[in-house]
Amino acid sequence: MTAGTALAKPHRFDENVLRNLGLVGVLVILVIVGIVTKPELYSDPAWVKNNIFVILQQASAIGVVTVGMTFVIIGGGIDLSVGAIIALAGVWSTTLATQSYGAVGMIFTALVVGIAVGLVNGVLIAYGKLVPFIATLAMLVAARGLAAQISGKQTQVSANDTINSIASTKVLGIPTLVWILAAVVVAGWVLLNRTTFGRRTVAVGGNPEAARLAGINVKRHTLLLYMLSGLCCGIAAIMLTSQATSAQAAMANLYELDAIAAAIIGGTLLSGGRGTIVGALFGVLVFSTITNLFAINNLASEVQNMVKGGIIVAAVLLQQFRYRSLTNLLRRRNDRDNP
Amino acid sequence: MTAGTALAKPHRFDENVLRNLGLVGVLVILVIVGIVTKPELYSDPAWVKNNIFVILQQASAIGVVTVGMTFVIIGGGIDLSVGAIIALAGVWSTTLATQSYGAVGMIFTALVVGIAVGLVNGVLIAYGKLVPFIATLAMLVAARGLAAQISGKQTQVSANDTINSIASTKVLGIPTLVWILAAVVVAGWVLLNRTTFGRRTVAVGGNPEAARLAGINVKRHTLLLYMLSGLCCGIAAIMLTSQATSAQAAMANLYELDAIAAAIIGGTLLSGGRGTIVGALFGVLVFSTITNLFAINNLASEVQNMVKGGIIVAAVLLQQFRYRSLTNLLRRRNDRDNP
Amino acid sequence: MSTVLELTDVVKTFPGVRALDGVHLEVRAGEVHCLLGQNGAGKSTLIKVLAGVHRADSGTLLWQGEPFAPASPQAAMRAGIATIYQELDLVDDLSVAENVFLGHEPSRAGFTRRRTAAAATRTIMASLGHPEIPPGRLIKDLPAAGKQIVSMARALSHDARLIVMDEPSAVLAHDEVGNLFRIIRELTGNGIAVVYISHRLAEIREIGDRVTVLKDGRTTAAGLPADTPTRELVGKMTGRPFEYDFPPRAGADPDTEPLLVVDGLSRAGEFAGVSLTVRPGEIVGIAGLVGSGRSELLETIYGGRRADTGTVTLDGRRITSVGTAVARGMGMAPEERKSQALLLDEPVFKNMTLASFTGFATVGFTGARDERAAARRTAEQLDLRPRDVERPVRTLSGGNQQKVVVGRWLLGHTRLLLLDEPTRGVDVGARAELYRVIHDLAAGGVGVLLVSSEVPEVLGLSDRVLVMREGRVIREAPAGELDEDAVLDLVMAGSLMEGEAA
Amino acid sequence: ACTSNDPGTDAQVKTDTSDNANAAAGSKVIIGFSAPAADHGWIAAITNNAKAQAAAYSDVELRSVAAGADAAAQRSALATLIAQKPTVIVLLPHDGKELNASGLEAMRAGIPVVNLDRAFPSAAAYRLQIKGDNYGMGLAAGQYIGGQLKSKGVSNAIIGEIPGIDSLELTQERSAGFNAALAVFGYKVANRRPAEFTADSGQAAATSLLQALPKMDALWNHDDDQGIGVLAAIKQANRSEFFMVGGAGSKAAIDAISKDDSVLKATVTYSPSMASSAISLARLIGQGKGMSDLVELQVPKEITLASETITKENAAKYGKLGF
Ligand SMILES: Nc1ncnc2c1ncn2[C@@H]1O[C@H](COP(=O)(O)OP(=O)(O)OP(=O)(O)O)[C@@H](O)[C@H]1O
Ligand SMILES: Nc1ncnc2c1ncn2[C@@H]1O[C@H](COP(=O)(O)OP(=O)(O)OP(=O)(O)O)[C@@H](O)[C@H]1O
Ligand SMILES: [Mg+2]
Ligand SMILES: [Mg+2]
Repeated sequence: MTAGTALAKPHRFDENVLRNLGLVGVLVILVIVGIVTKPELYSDPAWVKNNIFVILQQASAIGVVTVGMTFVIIGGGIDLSVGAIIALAGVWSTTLATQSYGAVGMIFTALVVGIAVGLVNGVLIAYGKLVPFIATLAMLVAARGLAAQISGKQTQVSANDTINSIASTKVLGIPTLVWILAAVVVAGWVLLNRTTFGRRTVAVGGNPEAARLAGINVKRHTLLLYMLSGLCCGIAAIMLTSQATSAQAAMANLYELDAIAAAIIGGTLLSGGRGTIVGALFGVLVFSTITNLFAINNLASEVQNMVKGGIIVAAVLLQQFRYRSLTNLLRRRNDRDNP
Repeated sequence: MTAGTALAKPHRFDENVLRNLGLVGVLVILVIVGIVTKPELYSDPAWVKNNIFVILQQASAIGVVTVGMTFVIIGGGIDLSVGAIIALAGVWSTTLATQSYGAVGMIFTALVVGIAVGLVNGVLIAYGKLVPFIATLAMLVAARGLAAQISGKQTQVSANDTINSIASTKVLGIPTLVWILAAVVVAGWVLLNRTTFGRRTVAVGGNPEAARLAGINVKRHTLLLYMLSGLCCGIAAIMLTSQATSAQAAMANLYELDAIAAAIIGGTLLSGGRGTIVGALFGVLVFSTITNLFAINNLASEVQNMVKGGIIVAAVLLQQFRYRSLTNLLRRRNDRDNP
Repeated sequence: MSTVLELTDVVKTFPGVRALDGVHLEVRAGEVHCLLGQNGAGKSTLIKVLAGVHRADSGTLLWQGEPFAPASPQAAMRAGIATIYQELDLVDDLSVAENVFLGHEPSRAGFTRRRTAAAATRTIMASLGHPEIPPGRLIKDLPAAGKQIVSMARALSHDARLIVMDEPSAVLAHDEVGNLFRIIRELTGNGIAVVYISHRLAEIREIGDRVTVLKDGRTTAAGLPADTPTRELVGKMTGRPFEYDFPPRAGADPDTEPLLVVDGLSRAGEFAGVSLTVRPGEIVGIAGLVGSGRSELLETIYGGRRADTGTVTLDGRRITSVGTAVARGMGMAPEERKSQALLLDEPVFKNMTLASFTGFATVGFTGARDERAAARRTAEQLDLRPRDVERPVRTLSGGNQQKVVVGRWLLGHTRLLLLDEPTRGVDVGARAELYRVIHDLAAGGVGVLLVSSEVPEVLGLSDRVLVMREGRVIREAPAGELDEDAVLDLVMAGSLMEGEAA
Repeated sequence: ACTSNDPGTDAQVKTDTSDNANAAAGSKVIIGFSAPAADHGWIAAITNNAKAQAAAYSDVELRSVAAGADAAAQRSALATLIAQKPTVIVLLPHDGKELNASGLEAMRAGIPVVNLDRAFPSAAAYRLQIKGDNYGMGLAAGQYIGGQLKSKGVSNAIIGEIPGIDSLELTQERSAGFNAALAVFGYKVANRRPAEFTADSGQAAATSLLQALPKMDALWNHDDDQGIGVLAAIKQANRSEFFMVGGAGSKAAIDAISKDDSVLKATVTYSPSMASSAISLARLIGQGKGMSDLVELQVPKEITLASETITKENAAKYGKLGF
């Protein structure tokens, strides 16, 4: 060999897989706690099956939002306006005028509103050079205001049976909402890992200067990321409207915090350039499993909150612990192999 | 000059001053709008003087929190738990047991609770290696839960006249709350710009690895930053308790968003390593002046929100515009001087 | 040979700096055209103008005879100009193949064709002599030299007529540089032009055809033959005739008590059983290949990493953390200045006093005036350009940033200085200054532990040399007893000597 | 118990069992109960009242599930509750329209639902609805203020309003009633600054309002809990040229009214005692009994509590209903 040095070290075990394993461990622990505290419920297989669906359905709308949020964060941004976009899209698609166009009109409206708000976010951030935190915070305030204006601060009931049935029907024995979540997660995974768009997202967030030098249009890409997040919010708006058979300006309150937290717990770097869709999904599932556990144990809300804070911390610590100890293990083995 | 013909020294100092000038411009515009829309109020000097005090008093508690937040963000972190810390400190210091120790006991309790919660945040982040976003989000949830538990979800009235009078008295013609804000801002400015603690903060946030290799104890410093933020929350808790003559678990709702937004608008980099206390103060003042303007014009809340979003965006754009155009101006003049 | 690129009177200003002030450059097909100049002379800025990153304020660019003004990196690449930047421009969380093809990914309907990209990457890697770098490995899992190879692979992945290389050898070890030259010869053999930037004159002699010299953003010599005498080249670069050499040194008194004692230091997977001493006033050099664990060793000695076994003592007192190390008078200039040493947005003086500002402070209040004065003196001592201590470090050229890092430890009461690749990216003139500074420090009683991948530098500067291979010290000898070939033999083959070292 | 810190429970429980046939123990009734997480005195009182009233019956078992922070959380809490098949469900929804589907689901499962306070749009979603009268509350406040000002002969009255969370429908109803009553007297609201049902937000809103209206004749604050902050702001601004009406009827407010030492002269009730009544009626529904004073054999379908106006004159009588 002309060059004496071998520049590739033995492969390190995939960090993301370990992180996700850690989250699966957390989920398993939560389920075990459920079984131990409520054996009478868990002894009924029908109840268990139904409970899994309940958890997944609860995770469905926020899960869809989290997929979009994960893209935005990987791309180096943040979107605080997701909850507000859902409210605006939900309210707009349940006005009497929109409802008169039927289910297709309502879905179309929700998606278009979501994408359009994302477009405004993206333009402000990519071309107006506003800090994403500020631009989307301003959008949060403004979009909720507009939603309140449109709805006259009333809860708008959806009279459309097609929309309302999304939340109550099953396809092949699995709730429709769960199918939607699955479709969005799979699409998000493919988009992130198997398309030029996804790979460029990592570059734009991880090293924007390098992305620019490689000829990527960083601004346009940033714009597209916020539109993608807006689209996910539009989808989530329909899902939530269907669940609540109504929409109002205060709906999806604080979804931004939940989505960001789920993405980060799932291993997405808040500073951009790294993240996984599967991890984000697990993050969402951890949250909705915690909620479920509290519900079946009927914890008082204040106790619930205290315990929840503790669980979040424990989950992240556990996840780190697993990762560290496993890599140590692997390293030691490698050392033994190559003394 | 030996190399690269140096023309002018691009001081960072200038940039901050320009940014702050931009915010002053925004404030001036807001006041002018107030004068134009409500000349009858602005024609009364006593009312104007009082209005300035009202704006400053409304900015006081959030301003104190923002000073702490600015330190945390410059140091490379974020503190989502500030509102919750205020609630916990406020509730704890207004329990009947605490109130029995008088004003000193109440103040002492609020400060100790604030610092203690900051300590927990700091330990989790610096030594537990939790992402600040997640650690303080967990703390947000847990601290509000604990506050609800302690208060039995009731509004706790402060029966202490000394505490209650903080908000209603003046010293040398200026409200006590404004003095407190001024003291915290001045102390924060000195701490950031004139002490080794401030230098370490910038280093730790700007490049933690470089700080570590220069012999700075990054972990201990990070811990201290969260304790500082907790201390500011303790002070703010007393200020808010005094204003509302009571405390409850839901108080200081969403203060985290306001404080972060004010810090960022004031020129603090969300990724750490750069920020100014004066800018943060102006950020807070912009927000409370907007609120004041809306109030005297009796804007409906939904319109208010839409306009507020627009003003935030406009303020940041204006600020950037001023900064850019002024530097361009300077550059052009320099070029002319040294052809 | 035909001219492919011709620049006349190119000017580029940044806020406060005229980085290019009338540059002429003429590059022919199939030649290696070297750019020489001191740190901050404008070399990187020039190639960024070529690559479409910056736009020239004025001047003319002719590319294959046509006027040319690339508006974006993509436009330059499309025109056939590929660039290897001085600062690594890779994305940590993308794989090798994804980095190579970033921006021009093989794809079908937006879906990446991973197998095609991997195969193409494997081919390029093989042609670069590194078939062991897997296309699927993440960049963050590669050592610095591996990253440099990927940067090169990226430039080769474009079908370029001109490849610009900005200090590609700075992070490469000796053997890698030979490999790089082999590739450059293959390229030029195919009629591709190469613009090559390096501060190592020996490299320029070996690979270059012609040389253009920049000084203060101006061309002072265009198209000189590569074998122009050193004295003349350095004269064009610095404005004064100037050559450096390693002046003879008295060395430390062998009877003095050692200042630093490292005993049996090990860290799993990095280095094992390292013992060494440094006496006051002694310069100890560590030679070895890239990846032989020298940086980790230095950081562990400095207290920045926890040793698995072994002890480090300074003056008989244990060093357990960076804090104690700095307090007891140790200093370290780490290998990667941007990520490990500098606050890029802070002014020069605050970077220089980063480890000593507490010393300037009274009861916690900083003494900014004293800091500035001290930083100004140090800037003088190191010949920092521009000599402005208020300027954010980000706007300094690479070599000058390195001077700031070294300058940091001239300010405190440093008694033992650990230097990791101190002259990486530093120009000839500044390099001589740094050597002089290191000598002065040693003469003043400071102990120096030096890591460098440039063997002549280690041999020339040090009193005593340790040779490391795969995390172990395989030879220790006074510098006078070793020569360059012997050291290279040791680090590469090494087998003959192994018994001796054990 | 709302605004004082005393630990004793002083829930609004009806324990008078004399000569009431319905009071006699009957068949066992399991009442499932769900109300939003209480971060506010009124909702805390709702939960306390329900628990205390249930405890007063030997034949009632209360299964209370915390409903979390929003409608979605409450939906899933109800799903688990329905699965446990209680006899009756008493439910204070986050939002009637958003939880309509849950009401329907329970009714379909054969569990009668008692909707507390926030109506379901579909009548099939509940067996009994018992609620306060938000519109009537605004109406009462408007009538009191209008009457007072009229009697003082104020023609161009400057009236302020501090509602609670403005995006809630109940806030809209209260304001609508208030405006309608004022219109009768030819008055209108000069400025309106919403708060968030907390004392500190009440203080901030009131400070803004007082600054915007340097002279004022009357003020309606929708909620006595946030009223603590409103009163503090008024004191801090040294203002007393107007009178104030509160809302809901907390103990502290009633005390202040009877002492008559502040601008607070009246409050219009929206009593959490409805939770106690809801438990009593849910028990009757579970046992198939009617209300003894009514001729009908079953509990009626809808009960709306009247909003009463508490003033210095009648404060003593309402003292025990304050929460
Ligand atoms: N983005 C920028 N903003 C301001 N000044 C800059 C910028 N980039 C470069 N400069 C300045 O332009 C001059 C030329 O820098 P350049 O990086 O081209 O030098 P160089 O010859 O490549 O030096 P080195 O050998 O150290 O890499 C320097 O004075 C540098 O400080
Ligand atoms: N955590 C890590 N993950 C992946 N690679 C690592 C890690 N730590 C170190 N390395 C790599 O392992 C190698 C260890 O060698 P080290 O940096 O000590 O070499 P060196 O002898 O100092 O060479 P150089 O001349 O590059 O400084 C480095 O190339 C480094 O990039
Ligand atoms: Mg350069
Ligand atoms: Mg190294």
